[in-house]
Amino acid sequence: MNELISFANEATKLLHWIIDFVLNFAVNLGVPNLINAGVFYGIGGVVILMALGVILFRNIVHSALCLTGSFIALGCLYIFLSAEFLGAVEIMVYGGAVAIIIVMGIMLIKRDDMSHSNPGRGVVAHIAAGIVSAFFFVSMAAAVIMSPFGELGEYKLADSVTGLADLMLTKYIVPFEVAAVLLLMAMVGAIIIAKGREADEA
Amino acid sequence: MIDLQKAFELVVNIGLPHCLLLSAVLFSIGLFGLLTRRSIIAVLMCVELMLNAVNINLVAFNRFGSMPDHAGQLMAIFGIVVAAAEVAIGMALAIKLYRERNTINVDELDELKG
Amino acid sequence: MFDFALQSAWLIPLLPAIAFAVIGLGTRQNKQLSAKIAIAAISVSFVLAWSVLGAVLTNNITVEAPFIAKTVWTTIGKIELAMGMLIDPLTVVMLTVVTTVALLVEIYSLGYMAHDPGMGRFYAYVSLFVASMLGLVLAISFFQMYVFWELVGLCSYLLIGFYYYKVSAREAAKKAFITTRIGDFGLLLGIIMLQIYVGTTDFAELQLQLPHYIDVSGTGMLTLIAFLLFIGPIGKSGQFPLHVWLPNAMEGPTPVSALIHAATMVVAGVYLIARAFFLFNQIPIVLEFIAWLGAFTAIFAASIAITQRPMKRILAYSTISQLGYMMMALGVGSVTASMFHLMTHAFFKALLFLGAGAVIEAMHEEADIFKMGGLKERMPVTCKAMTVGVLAIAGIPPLAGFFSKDEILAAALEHNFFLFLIGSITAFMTSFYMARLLFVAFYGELKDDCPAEETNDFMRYPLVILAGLSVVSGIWGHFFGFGEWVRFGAPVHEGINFFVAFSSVVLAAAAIWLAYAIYVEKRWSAHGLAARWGIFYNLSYNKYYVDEFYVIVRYYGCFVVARILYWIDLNIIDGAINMLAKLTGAVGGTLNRAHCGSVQAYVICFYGGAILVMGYALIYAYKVLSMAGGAF
Amino acid sequence: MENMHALSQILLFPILGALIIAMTPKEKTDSIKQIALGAMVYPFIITLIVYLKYDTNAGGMQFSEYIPWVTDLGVAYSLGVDGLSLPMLMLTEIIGITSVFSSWYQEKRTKEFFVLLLVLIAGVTGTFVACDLFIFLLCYELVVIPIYIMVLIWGSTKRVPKEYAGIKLTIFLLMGSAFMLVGIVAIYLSAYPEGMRTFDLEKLVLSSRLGYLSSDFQIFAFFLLLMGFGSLLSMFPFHSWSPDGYAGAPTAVSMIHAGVLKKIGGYALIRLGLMVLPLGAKFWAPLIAVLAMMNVLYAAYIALVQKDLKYIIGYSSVSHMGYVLLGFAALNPVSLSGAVGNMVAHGIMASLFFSQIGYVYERTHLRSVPELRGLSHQMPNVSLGFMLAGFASVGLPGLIEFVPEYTIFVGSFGVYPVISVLAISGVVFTALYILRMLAKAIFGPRSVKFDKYHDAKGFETAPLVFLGFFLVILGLFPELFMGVIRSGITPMTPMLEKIADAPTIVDAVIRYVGIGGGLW
Repeated sequence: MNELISFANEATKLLHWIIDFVLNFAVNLGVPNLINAGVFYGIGGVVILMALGVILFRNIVHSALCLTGSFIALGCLYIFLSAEFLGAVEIMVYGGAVAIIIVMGIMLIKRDDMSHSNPGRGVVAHIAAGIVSAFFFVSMAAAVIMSPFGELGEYKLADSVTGLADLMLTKYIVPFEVAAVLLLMAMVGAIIIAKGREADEA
Repeated sequence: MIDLQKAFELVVNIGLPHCLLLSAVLFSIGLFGLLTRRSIIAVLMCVELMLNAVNINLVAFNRFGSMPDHAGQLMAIFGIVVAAAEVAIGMALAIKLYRERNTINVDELDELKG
Repeated sequence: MFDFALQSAWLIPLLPAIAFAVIGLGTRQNKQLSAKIAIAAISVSFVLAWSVLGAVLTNNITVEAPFIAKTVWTTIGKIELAMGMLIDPLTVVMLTVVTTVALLVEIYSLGYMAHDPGMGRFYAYVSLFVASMLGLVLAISFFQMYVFWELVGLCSYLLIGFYYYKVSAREAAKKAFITTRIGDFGLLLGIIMLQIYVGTTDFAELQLQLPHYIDVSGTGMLTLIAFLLFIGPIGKSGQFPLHVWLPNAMEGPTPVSALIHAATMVVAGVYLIARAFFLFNQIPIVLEFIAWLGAFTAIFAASIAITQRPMKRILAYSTISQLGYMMMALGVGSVTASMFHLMTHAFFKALLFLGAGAVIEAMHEEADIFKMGGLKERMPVTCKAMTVGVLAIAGIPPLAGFFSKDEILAAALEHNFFLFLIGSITAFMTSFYMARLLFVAFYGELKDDCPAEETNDFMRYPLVILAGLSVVSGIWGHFFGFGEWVRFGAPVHEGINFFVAFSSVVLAAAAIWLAYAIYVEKRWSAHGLAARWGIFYNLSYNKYYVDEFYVIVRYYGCFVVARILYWIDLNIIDGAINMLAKLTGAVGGTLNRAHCGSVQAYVICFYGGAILVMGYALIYAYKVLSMAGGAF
Repeated sequence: MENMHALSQILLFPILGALIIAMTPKEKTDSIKQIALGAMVYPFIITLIVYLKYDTNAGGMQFSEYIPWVTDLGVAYSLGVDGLSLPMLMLTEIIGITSVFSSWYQEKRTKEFFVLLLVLIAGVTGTFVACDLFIFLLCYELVVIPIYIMVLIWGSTKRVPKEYAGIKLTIFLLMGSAFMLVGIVAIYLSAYPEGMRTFDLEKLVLSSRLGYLSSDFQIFAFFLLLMGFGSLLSMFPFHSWSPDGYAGAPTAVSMIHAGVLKKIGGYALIRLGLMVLPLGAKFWAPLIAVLAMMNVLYAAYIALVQKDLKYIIGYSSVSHMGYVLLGFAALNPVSLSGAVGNMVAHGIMASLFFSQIGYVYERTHLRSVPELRGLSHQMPNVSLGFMLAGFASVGLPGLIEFVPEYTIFVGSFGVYPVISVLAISGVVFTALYILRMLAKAIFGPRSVKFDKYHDAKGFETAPLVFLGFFLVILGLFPELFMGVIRSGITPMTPMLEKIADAPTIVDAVIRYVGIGGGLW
């Protein structure tokens, strides 16, 4: 029995050593970074692909679907960037509410053939748009690359819900209230605009 | 010669520039769509993409920035709020437009013509 | 009483002014009440004016020691513009003449205007006129004189245009105002220059400072000033060439012609020069000019009067001629003669005008003397009064005109024989045309359809009173020392110059006989004479075409130039501005095409701009960073 | 009164009235008019009290109010009146209240009309009471918008369409403000170093007095101001907006524009141009004098062949502004007080003219002199108005215009004899066109076609009674306004004496052409 126990201990030690060794090996090889990178590039790839889908699909329902996917992927990205609450908000508000609004809008407007419901403009417009957006991307990228961000500290942030709540209800209470009023006004405005004139209903 | 090790590290060590570049790509895609789509709903969706690109920046700066609080995320939340309001109004306008003019194509709306 | 009147002399112009305000604001609809208010005011002024005369006589106020009271009206910079009253014998003569004639005219108007719906308005205007005229008379400075000078011009305008619904009256009023305005322009300029170069326009101060000024600066500028000052009287007193308004001014009601355009306002120019004689006296060349212009005007107007037919126009040219006489008297240096003639002329010319008014009213607005005739039988009192007036103006002794005209002629003879000659010829012509008027209108045959009847009491009694004044004022003046009292310089009591007296009486008698021979006895045919002297007759009958000349000047000098300027304004100045506007519009139109209305095109432009800005910022940042030691 | 914020009340009460009217239902036109009248009567009474309480012996800024606003830029809500601005303020209130009277029968869009009118009056008031250039500019810009809208909606189309008139008026106003803005900003930047900069007028004057503003700068900046304010004052050759604009504008706008708004140009030339930039003013003075003479004669000539009543008065006002400019150009206390006095006089006179023209036009829809004949038969009261204003315009003693005109002549003759003589000859031309107008439109035979129109009665005579009262009273007792003006001008005497020998454009030209003193 004692032997068994000591074997177990030994085995455990060995296991620990193996684990330690593997972990050390992985850390030395930079595996956490690799995982990080894998997650980031995976999520980023999804975001970009979905975004491309939004602008390339001919069927607007597909576009809307891609948009939703892009939002959800973005939510994941936020969680990856340790903004868990924001990620949840993103998925709920964008992936849920906004997507639904858009889909409802599509439903209210397009009832016939959906296959060409998302037409593009002419070739000239595509070329011009391509040039402008490419240049814009280049200039932004150049700005990012040129900027000497240096060694930025990584802080161990408090729990993001608590932190946000603290800020929102203390320092940024006024913008918060304003945002609330804005939402209310947008709601009222949307209803009034979409409702149309009295005469239309009568 | 390119220092392969350094290049590998640059690619693998995810940091602020990566997020910013992702944001730039997303923004540019949104911009391209904004300029080429004819349907007002698609245009609206592209605007949403651009807004989200901005939000990525905010969150990334908050994550990798030098201030140990959540102000960046908060700004992103406000951005989301505004975007939500915007999309609601935008959709309402699109529906209204469709009722009035029976079209939602942007290139047929040229009231701004001087 | 006298002292009170002297201290309260300011009431003399103020009372008619108050009457004007009361009538104008309140009672102008009520004819009788308005007339009563006006007459009451002028009566009190009349009494006060004569009391002031008494005060001047008793208080030993002379030309050298006038009574002055003044108050500051307003101040501009350091210059005090004062209003006040300067009372000396000169003022008193004018005060009494103006108030007397005005009172008589206002009483006369009770009858003359009785059937006119605008009677209230008439009395308001006349009151305003009397107030302004008295203010002018009392003036202590050129400035005050100018103020009231303009106001009497306004009243003249209003009263000439009293029958504003008549186009001729309206045009005559306009002409009067603008013609005198040209004179006023010169006067104003003179006053301003006096203010600037001498430093004051106050008569008393000027009198003190002028010798000093001349010592320092010489008379060069003063000559110019005196000329400019004289332009005012040229306009107001109807001297050639600005006399054209006076005959047209007869469009107003006849009492107005008597009061304003014969007795008082038109002599304001004479009064101004007499008042400022200390200034003109310093500059002989201007005096010479005044004398010759006066003489020319006198003979010029008399030669026109000979051929005119409307009664009032004859009298108007006669007025111009007599004013020329007064100017000539001033020019030869005799303030006494001038003022004396001014006074007597006021009486007999007012008489003549009022008589003419009575006649014209009786003839139902028929003014042509050749359509009258034999009125002696229908209007005996008027006829007698008119005869007195005619004899007075002709200079038949012992009526007023004899003394005053002789004094002028004597002064002229002393100065220059040619002036005397012109004066004598004018006297001859005056006698002739006045006798012509009298003989044609009152003697001769009575026309069958003549509607004339004797006038009513209101109109008759002023005529009688004025006739009386025309008889006695000359004798008074001559024998009670007018010359010692109203004078410039040392007092001289001029006796009658028998050569002058004899020649003028002979000339007057000859002229009257000539008129009698032509128009009563018909020894020569008037038409035959006119035909034989065709050129002269036409020149005279058409007033030497001066009016036509002015029409041309006005048309080409004003309206044609004005049209050209208006064209320039519309097409060049405004055109340049419109061109600028069009250019802007064209540029805008070109740029406008960029606004194709597509939102997406706008977005492209927007981002294109953003890229440019970012590109610039990046390049700038790159430079900064590379200086700081490497971008990457 | 000092601490009762009298000037703020005067400035803000019309705006309050406008707000109340904006909240009144538009059907209640009677209440709207009464509110508008109330909103003008109260400030009028306060202004009257201020005018009477102003201490002319002390002079200077009184009734001052000072509240810092944007301290970084040196902007303050600073109000005050002195001998220059007080008569202009009084004029504004007189004309403001009269313009309400003469718009009493405005039936088209009554509510909007009175809102805009009150805003307009408040803006004009503000320019005169402001002691801070920023407030001055703000109020000036406040004026432009109502004018444009009012011409477009309530204007009338005669020789030129009202749209053209409106845009012309507005463009010139804006052009003025553009030049003015550049000039004011230049002064603002040069007067003090950064950190001490201020828009406060008195401090700017102080800076100029201390010599912080160089002669060259003053010449440049004054030129900008001259372009701006000159075109506002309808200085030749920037005058062509004035007749067209007045002809297109509704009565009240013509009254306010000709009566007071135009005077902002003259007022600001003295207040800002002369007091802050004396050397610049001296430099350009001969040029201004020549242009002023052109104004007087050229406009008087053109008025001679006009047919439309409003055009006659439009050109007449251009002509009278020539006297103001001449008074300014002579740069001595006498002529300057004459210039200010003439602005007051012309304001009252021109608005009386326009109110009477407005009445006639409202009834007969005619403004052309050949078509209007013998109006005095049917409208004696209106004719009285025309005659009063006309004779004031001619410069008749006893009416308001005479003393200022005489003052200007006395002041300017010594400085520019030849130009003055030419300008004085304007009195003859003025008489010509005014009497021509009176003779044709007012006098003459009765024309039956006007029998159906009645004369101004009761309330309709309010403008005539009101303006006529001031026309006569200020004419008979000129000390009432000339005294106040004198108290504003007298403090400038040392400054004027100091610049008396400063170089002018004539000297500059002589130097440039190279003709030495020997030849001259």
